Amino acid sequence: MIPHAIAELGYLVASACFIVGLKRLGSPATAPAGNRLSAWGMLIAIIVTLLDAQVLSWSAIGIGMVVGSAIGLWMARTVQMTSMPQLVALLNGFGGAASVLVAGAEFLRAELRGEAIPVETGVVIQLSLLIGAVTFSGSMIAWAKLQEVMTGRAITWSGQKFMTAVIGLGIIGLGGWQVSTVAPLSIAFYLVIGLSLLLGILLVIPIGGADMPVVISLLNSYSGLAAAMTGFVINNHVLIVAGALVGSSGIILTRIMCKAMNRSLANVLFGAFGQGSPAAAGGGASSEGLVARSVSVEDAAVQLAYAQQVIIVPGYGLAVAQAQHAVRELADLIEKNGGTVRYAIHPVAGRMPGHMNVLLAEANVPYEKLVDMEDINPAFEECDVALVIGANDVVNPAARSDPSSPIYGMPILDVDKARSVIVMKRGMNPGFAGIENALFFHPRTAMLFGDAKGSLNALISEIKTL
Amino acid sequence: MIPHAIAELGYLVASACFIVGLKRLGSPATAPAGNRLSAWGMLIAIIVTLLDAQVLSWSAIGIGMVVGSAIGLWMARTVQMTSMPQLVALLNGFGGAASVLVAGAEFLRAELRGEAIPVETGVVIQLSLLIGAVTFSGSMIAWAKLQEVMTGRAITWSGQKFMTAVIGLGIIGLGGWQVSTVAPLSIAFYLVIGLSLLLGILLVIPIGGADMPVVISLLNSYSGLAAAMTGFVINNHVLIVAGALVGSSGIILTRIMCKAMNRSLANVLFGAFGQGSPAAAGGGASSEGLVARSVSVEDAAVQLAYAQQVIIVPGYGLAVAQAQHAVRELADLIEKNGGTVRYAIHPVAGRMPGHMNVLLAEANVPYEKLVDMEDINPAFEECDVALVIGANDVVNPAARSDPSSPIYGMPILDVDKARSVIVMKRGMNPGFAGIENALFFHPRTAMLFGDAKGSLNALISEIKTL
Amino acid sequence: MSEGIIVGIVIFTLATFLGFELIQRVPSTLHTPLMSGSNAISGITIVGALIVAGGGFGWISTVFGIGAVAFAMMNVVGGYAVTDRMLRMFTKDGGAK
Amino acid sequence: MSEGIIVGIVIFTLATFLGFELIQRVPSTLHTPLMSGSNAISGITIVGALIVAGGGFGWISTVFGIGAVAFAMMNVVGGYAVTDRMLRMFTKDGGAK
Amino acid sequence: MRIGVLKETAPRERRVALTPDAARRLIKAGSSIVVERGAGEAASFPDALYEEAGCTIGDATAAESAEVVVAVQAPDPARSAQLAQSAVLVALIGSSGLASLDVLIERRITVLALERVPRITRAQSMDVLSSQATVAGYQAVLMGASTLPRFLPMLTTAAGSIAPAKALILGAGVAGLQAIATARRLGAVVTGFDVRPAAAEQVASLGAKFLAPEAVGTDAEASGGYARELADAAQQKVLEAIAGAIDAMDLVIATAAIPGRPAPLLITREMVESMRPGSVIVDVSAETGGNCELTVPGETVRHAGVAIVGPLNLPSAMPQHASQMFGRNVQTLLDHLAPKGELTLDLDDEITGAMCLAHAGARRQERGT
Amino acid sequence: MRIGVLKETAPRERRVALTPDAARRLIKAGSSIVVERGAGEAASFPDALYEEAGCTIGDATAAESAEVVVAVQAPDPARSAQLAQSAVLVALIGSSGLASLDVLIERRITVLALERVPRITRAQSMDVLSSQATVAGYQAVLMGASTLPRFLPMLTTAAGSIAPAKALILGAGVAGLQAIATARRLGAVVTGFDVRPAAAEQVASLGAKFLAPEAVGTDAEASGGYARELADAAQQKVLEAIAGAIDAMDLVIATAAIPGRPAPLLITREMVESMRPGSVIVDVSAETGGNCELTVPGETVRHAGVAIVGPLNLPSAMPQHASQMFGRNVQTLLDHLAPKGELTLDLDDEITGAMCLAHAGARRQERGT
Ligand SMILES: NC(=O)c1ccc[n+]([C@@H]2O[C@H](COP(=O)([O-])OP(=O)(O)OC[C@H]3O[C@@H](n4cnc5c(N)ncnc54)[C@H](OP(=O)(O)O)[C@@H]3O)[C@@H](O)[C@H]2O)c1
Ligand SMILES: NC(=O)c1ccc[n+]([C@@H]2O[C@H](COP(=O)([O-])OP(=O)(O)OC[C@H]3O[C@@H](n4cnc5c(N)ncnc54)[C@H](OP(=O)(O)O)[C@@H]3O)[C@@H](O)[C@H]2O)c1
Ligand SMILES: NC(=O)c1ccc[n+]([C@@H]2O[C@H](COP(=O)([O-])OP(=O)(O)OC[C@H]3O[C@@H](n4cnc5c(N)ncnc54)[C@H](O)[C@@H]3O)[C@@H](O)[C@H]2O)c1
Ligand SMILES: NC(=O)c1ccc[n+]([C@@H]2O[C@H](COP(=O)([O-])OP(=O)(O)OC[C@H]3O[C@@H](n4cnc5c(N)ncnc54)[C@H](O)[C@@H]3O)[C@@H](O)[C@H]2O)c1
Repeated sequence: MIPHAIAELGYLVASACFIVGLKRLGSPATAPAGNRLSAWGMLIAIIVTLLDAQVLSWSAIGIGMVVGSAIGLWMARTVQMTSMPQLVALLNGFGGAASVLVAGAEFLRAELRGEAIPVETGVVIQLSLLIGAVTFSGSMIAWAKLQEVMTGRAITWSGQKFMTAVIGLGIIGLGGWQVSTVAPLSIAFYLVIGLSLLLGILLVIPIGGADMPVVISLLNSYSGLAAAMTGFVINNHVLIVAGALVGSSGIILTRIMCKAMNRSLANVLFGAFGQGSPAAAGGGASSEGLVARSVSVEDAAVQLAYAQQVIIVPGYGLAVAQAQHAVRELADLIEKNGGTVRYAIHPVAGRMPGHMNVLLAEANVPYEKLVDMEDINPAFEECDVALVIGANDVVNPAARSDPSSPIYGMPILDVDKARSVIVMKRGMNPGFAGIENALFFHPRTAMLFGDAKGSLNALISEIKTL
Repeated sequence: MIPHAIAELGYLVASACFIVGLKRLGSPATAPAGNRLSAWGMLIAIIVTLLDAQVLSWSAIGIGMVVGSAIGLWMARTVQMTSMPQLVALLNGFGGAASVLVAGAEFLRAELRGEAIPVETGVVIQLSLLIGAVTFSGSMIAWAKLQEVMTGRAITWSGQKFMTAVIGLGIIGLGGWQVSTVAPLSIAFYLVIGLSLLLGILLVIPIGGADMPVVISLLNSYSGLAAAMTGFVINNHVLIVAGALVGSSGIILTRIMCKAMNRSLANVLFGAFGQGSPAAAGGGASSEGLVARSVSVEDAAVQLAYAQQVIIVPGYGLAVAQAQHAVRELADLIEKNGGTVRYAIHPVAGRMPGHMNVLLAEANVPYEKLVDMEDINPAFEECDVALVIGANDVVNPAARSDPSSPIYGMPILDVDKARSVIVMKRGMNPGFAGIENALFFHPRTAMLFGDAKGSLNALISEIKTL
Repeated sequence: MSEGIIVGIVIFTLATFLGFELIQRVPSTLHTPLMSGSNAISGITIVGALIVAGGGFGWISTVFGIGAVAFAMMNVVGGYAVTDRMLRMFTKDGGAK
Repeated sequence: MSEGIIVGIVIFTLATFLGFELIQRVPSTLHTPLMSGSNAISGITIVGALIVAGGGFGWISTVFGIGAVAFAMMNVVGGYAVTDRMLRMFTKDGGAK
Repeated sequence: MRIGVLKETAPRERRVALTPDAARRLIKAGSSIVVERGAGEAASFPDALYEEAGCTIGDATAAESAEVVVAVQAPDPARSAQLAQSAVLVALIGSSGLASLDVLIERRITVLALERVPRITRAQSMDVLSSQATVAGYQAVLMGASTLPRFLPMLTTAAGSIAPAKALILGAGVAGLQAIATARRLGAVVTGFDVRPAAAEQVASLGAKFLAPEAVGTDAEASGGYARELADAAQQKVLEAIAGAIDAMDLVIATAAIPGRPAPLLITREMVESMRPGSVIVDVSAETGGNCELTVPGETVRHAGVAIVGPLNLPSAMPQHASQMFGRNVQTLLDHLAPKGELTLDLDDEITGAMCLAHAGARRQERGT
Repeated sequence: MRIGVLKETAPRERRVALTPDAARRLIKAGSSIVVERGAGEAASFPDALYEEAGCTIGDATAAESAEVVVAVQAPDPARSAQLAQSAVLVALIGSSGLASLDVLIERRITVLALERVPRITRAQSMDVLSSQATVAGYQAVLMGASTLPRFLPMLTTAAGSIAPAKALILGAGVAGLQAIATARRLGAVVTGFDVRPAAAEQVASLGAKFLAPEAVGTDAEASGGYARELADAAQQKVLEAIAGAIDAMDLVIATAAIPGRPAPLLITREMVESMRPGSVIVDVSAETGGNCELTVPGETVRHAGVAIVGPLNLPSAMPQHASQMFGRNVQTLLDHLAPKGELTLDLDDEITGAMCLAHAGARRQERGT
């Protein structure tokens, strides 16, 4: 037992650790340190609690901690990188569960002692039950979808919205009832938990696998709220602070993620109902056939900023946009970030022999960076991003594969072999040869629509802010 | 009288207004709205207080409010733009004074009633007296310096530091004494106030007029702290929140301002002792004779970003740095911001006839932007910024003024007629003709040292962030 | 140490962190307005002043209180007014950007 | 409404604002680590869990408590560990920037 | 297959149909090549290089007797008579080659006219018109620039400022576009002109201005991006447009052409007289009659202080690279004709068919369509 | 003052000493000008333009009898004898002019040699060497490019890829730097070479590589940025440096010169033989003997497949602008000689003094120092 004041200050220190730690997690350089700092904060919080709270049954605590830590550590160690998101979902769910249990325990204690539950306590207990439970079941579904325990596709049925609404109202009603009738009501208690669990499931089920990361981030923010509510229940500041932090920063992160996937939060949450938004379509491109996937400038920027090998494929569009200077600037930027950039010059790119040479020479691109088709083609496999700027026919796989195509037999740049492809065009118009280009529908291809010069400048300023 | 809970929530709303308002103040677009919002917050806080606190003597309050508002409004209305900083200093001082008075009142009340002052209350009272008083007297000095009631130059004398230190210790000692002997001690009380006032004076007096804005911003942050401390004294959260906000954001703002004036906070506060830092020298250039004033990239960037008429004067240095593409990029940026850019080409700029033409043509600068000496010279008067990039002899006023100069009689570009001049060079080396250039010591000239290409790229990314 | 103070410290800490985060990069044209804007906020002492002045804890407190109220009020009213003036003129040209 | 709750609300509000400010723009490579990192923080419920479990307010509470502690602990330990793992692999390549 | 490379006999012809490099590729593909002695001299490809590449150097008859005979320009009737029965001749036939055509038919020789390679993306690597037009466009500007008594680029010097020269490029085909690019490189302010609407964007894509003839209409564009002759009304509009701009020009490069027809007349005497003394017109189309009324093919005439250059066979002014590109075209064509090293003539093939003028003693199609 | 403009008589000389534009400025300043009939013809400045500018067109004698006589090149002795007593002659005297010098002295004529304008920033606007060297450097590259059987720029086409041509510029003076700039404009990969250490930075400032001769030492630089002759050891080093690089070059522009001395020998026969067939050397210094051993002034010789061009009077190949710049130089000089329209010869003046070869019947200084 230590004086409560000290404990409070200890908690304050812990909170500070969380705050600073969370901030640091935001940028690559400081992230690892940040994570460690917040871990320290957690340790402090735990120790303080153990010293402060009058622990009677160490055994209980001991069991819980040992078991929990063991399992947690094991999972963290054994999971392979590819299934990280699932794991996060799982852990997140546990967090929610913990909140439910704590709030529940408080409730039951009151019930056991036949104590009344003051209104405000009642409210926060209901809230932490609700949010905690939703977080738990929701996260479990998310996990199941990613782990492919269940189908990753969006599951919808008529009346789904209605059902959700009803359950929501039910919970509110029961909650209200409990709060008003100050005496503990077990039925209400268990029903609220049950319905909340159901609600969580209903909220996540109709969302497609592609959007799961966003959903998880959202649930993560919920689990923060749950913790904060628990904080109110047991009237403990560190819970409130940490919980609120996670809650709000979680929302922000979710928004950022949505932006990066260029879709609105709304259309993540109700995407399954409001079908056909670009990215949603993109998610299901392969299944739904020929729909080109468009990409946001932000995402393209990140891709390029972290790419090691970039090959730029200029075409007539680059000339039309007169974007030769912009493209050079972008290349310089990428190289400043430690990547290497080369230009793949197709013999007939543009509208006159040597068209691309003239342009790039004008922008002072060193000759040795311009590589002929034969020499660059093998390099596409190793390249992280192939950036196709206003080129079309010269990167049309039909020339290789489709004997019926008018350009069949013409040697082309094997852009489609690259790890990822970004194509800059104004629209889906064909090129000189006037034929469709399968490359644009390739799963690894992302279209960055707009005038090449504009897009390039946008990319440049975006990368500079990273 | 309203229930205290409501009052608390009212305060919370006020705090929220301050937070959002302050954030909005940070960017041009949202600033006016932000300021209004935080004003609303203040109104709410005041009303809540009047409703909550059991007001006995409305008259007292009435007098104070009417008088205060009247004077405040009058000052705000009548002051002319040029003396804004003084006014801010003045108002800031009043804020500090208020804190002192409140804390003082609390102290005196206790004394009057012969109550003991609990340790923690004692501490915070002492703190708000100290900080408040320092803010007050410091701000007054700052005001006096800017208003030129007293000399703006740094006033220093031997033993100044020592004196400051002694007084500081004195205050701490007295404070400690008061706190330890729980009963109120008027001597200590008045002494602390007196010494603190003195301390404030001592801290600001040795600082030069040029640095006053930074000092004011620092004092502003102090006044925030003072308010927060007062909050502790009367145990009121809105004071703590608002005070802390101002306190910390004030520190950040101060740092930003220092950065913009490219000098460290330390060398603002002790600049007068540690003489001769670039900007300090800059401040007194004219008085101390030939010292070129160097400028930070940030400042140059702001200048260019908001300039309407920019004339770029390229010279051999531009060629050596091979910065032709960078300069074009910068010009485009300025024009995107609504400025107009022209290039003044001197007949013998560079090392071969047409040297500049070759360079700029390479960077695709449209011919019509290149203006001959005769045609551009009259335009310098109207131009906001003349950007001299690696040119020297061709902008050397000696050619006009100094018959003894080897280049006397050569027509030159009248850069020195421009409203402001930024010169990019690596150092102070002379040009081809091997002679010193008075332009660099011209009061309106600022030197941006470093390789032209580097500086230009720095400028570009800086302007983009504005 | 009283609960009140501790809570105060917690709140103080959070608000301080918040203050650090709120302001990131400000174009120098905004430095002065921002300064005087936040200065106006620090006029929140008015609350304290009102309580003291209105409390009627004997004449000294009241005198002090009145002074405090007056000073604080100047800070508040003057601060907001002048900031508004600066910003209005600023929005004319800088608003473009 | 009890003072405690009010203070709680004040603190909650401030922390929320802080949370909004803390994270500005994050390269997508950091999205997952950041998510799991903050998720680990939400494991703070462990504090509540410990109090409940240790409090010995009858067996139900204790059982619930143990469960809560276990869950929370998984969240905490697992969360931090896995985040650390992600970040370590990340720093290899992305660290350049 | 056995390939024979002839030494060009036509006056001013300095190119060679196969370069050592191209030859090497063919030999690797399984062909054997006889090169007439000194065939590459003028293009600075001495016989030694051919031998290195694995060719055998022989006299005229050796080359003529090959299974496939390649030349830049069709051999004159006398030489044509020397070719082996039912051999294959690959060369530019053009109008000059027509004289030999009967002889060739009578000897049942398969005649593949290089100028008839279809304008399809696939065939671009065999398109000698494109490659040689590229050379022509570049050379034309150099020729104009060195004839011009002025600088092309802008120059601000102690001896006064030199305004950039204004250049007008008539016809924005392959040659025209290359001319635009080269003139811009040299710093001239370039304006392009063409009747094909598509040309506007192409000219702009090289950073040059486009002079739009009002309402010539899309009918100006024929298949393969070629232009067709204009109705008089349209032609009038074109002339007006040019007249309105040409008087301000220092350098005019005229590349307008219509396949199989005489070059369109775009510059009248009046226009020339409206130009400043010292200006220069380079008429790349001189061979097909020229775009300028005053052009004298093969000569430089001066009229009212304006120099009108009528170059013939411009590519030969740059034989080394002209031949290199020509050779690569021929080589890819031969690869196309003999996929696995053995000649297999498929006259239904889109490319071969289009090129074939005569086969098995029969003339295959009317010229100039 | 009365100014007379002579029609050039020297072979190949197409420039004129004053252009209508320059004349107009002088007349505004209060001078009167007589232009010999047809003086500007060759530079495409017909007499009409001069009349517009306010000059009077006269026959030879009219021009010769003027107070100040300006010409590009010094008149031959016969003509010199026609000049008015104690008149002022402004022209390039050079070595060719020396023949006339005695006649001029004997007629007490003040001779101002344009090539002797001091190399000071102030005098740059009168420095005809600079302005004419600028023209020469530009022309030399055009000449080289059109002689070269290759492209200068890199070109990736359906007919194979063309590697950019490699150009070496010897001597990075005014002409050399201009040549570097022009060659780079055309897309060549350019290397510059000079003995003056300062040149390295100047070459780099044009984006070209610099070929540094190891340890020639700073003594290579004389006053006014001119170079001085080298010691044999240094000369050897220079030759080695060039030999090491030249064999890879397609185009060489040689502009190395030393005032008053024969041009330094930089390219030996062996070096030429080490170059690829088809390469081209343009020896701008041909007039002063040439930088290349095989140069024949005024001719283009071919050796081992390499063409060596030895142009004479390059500026005259671009008479219009060459004259415009020349004229501006002369005009500023005359403004300097006659500040307020009236001639006032001040031989102690830094510029006038340096230029004056003969005055009042006396030869003033030894040449070539
Ligand atoms: N090189 C030669 O000598 C030559 C000569 C004649 C013809 N050709 C033919 O031209 C073609 C060259 O292939 P290529 O891939 O270079 O070009 P392309 O196949 O013609 O495709 C160019 C693409 O650029 C896009 N584009 C146009 N303006 C743009 C702008 N401002 N910003 C962004 N995108 C823009 C267009 O799509 P959107 O409209 O949707 O933006 C178009 O699909 C070949 O078919 C070749 O045979 C070549
Ligand atoms: N145009 C011609 O035909 C010709 C020919 C020969 C001589 N000149 C003479 O050259 C001079 C030309 O005048 P100018 O003003 O153009 O050039 P300048 O007077 O020679 O001055 C150039 C300045 O650029 C600075 N500089 C050099 N490298 C730099 C870099 N990388 N980044 C930033 N600054 C750099 C140098 O100062 P730091 O070292 O301190 O950076 C130097 O003071 C005239 O005197 C003219 O007479 C001209
Ligand atoms: N797809 C391919 O493989 C391929 C290859 C090469 C060229 N092309 C295209 O073919 C087109 C023509 O090529 P080309 O240069 O061989 O054509 P060309 O040499 O036959 O004619 C040159 C130019 O003259 C223009 N012209 C004709 N009459 C005119 C008039 N009255 N006024 C003004 N201009 C006139 C034509 O439009 C053409 O652009 C170009 O668009 C080129 O891009 C396509
Ligand atoms: N300040 C001025 O007013 C002004 C005006 C014009 C030129 N200049 C300077 O004068 C200098 C020379 O001008 P220029 O072109 O009339 O000189 P130039 O014509 O006499 O000589 C041309 C170049 O040949 C070089 N050279 C001499 N011997 C050589 C050798 N053995 N090997 C290689 N190179 C050799 C010289 O260094 C010079 O750069 C240049 O630096 C130029 O910038 C100054």
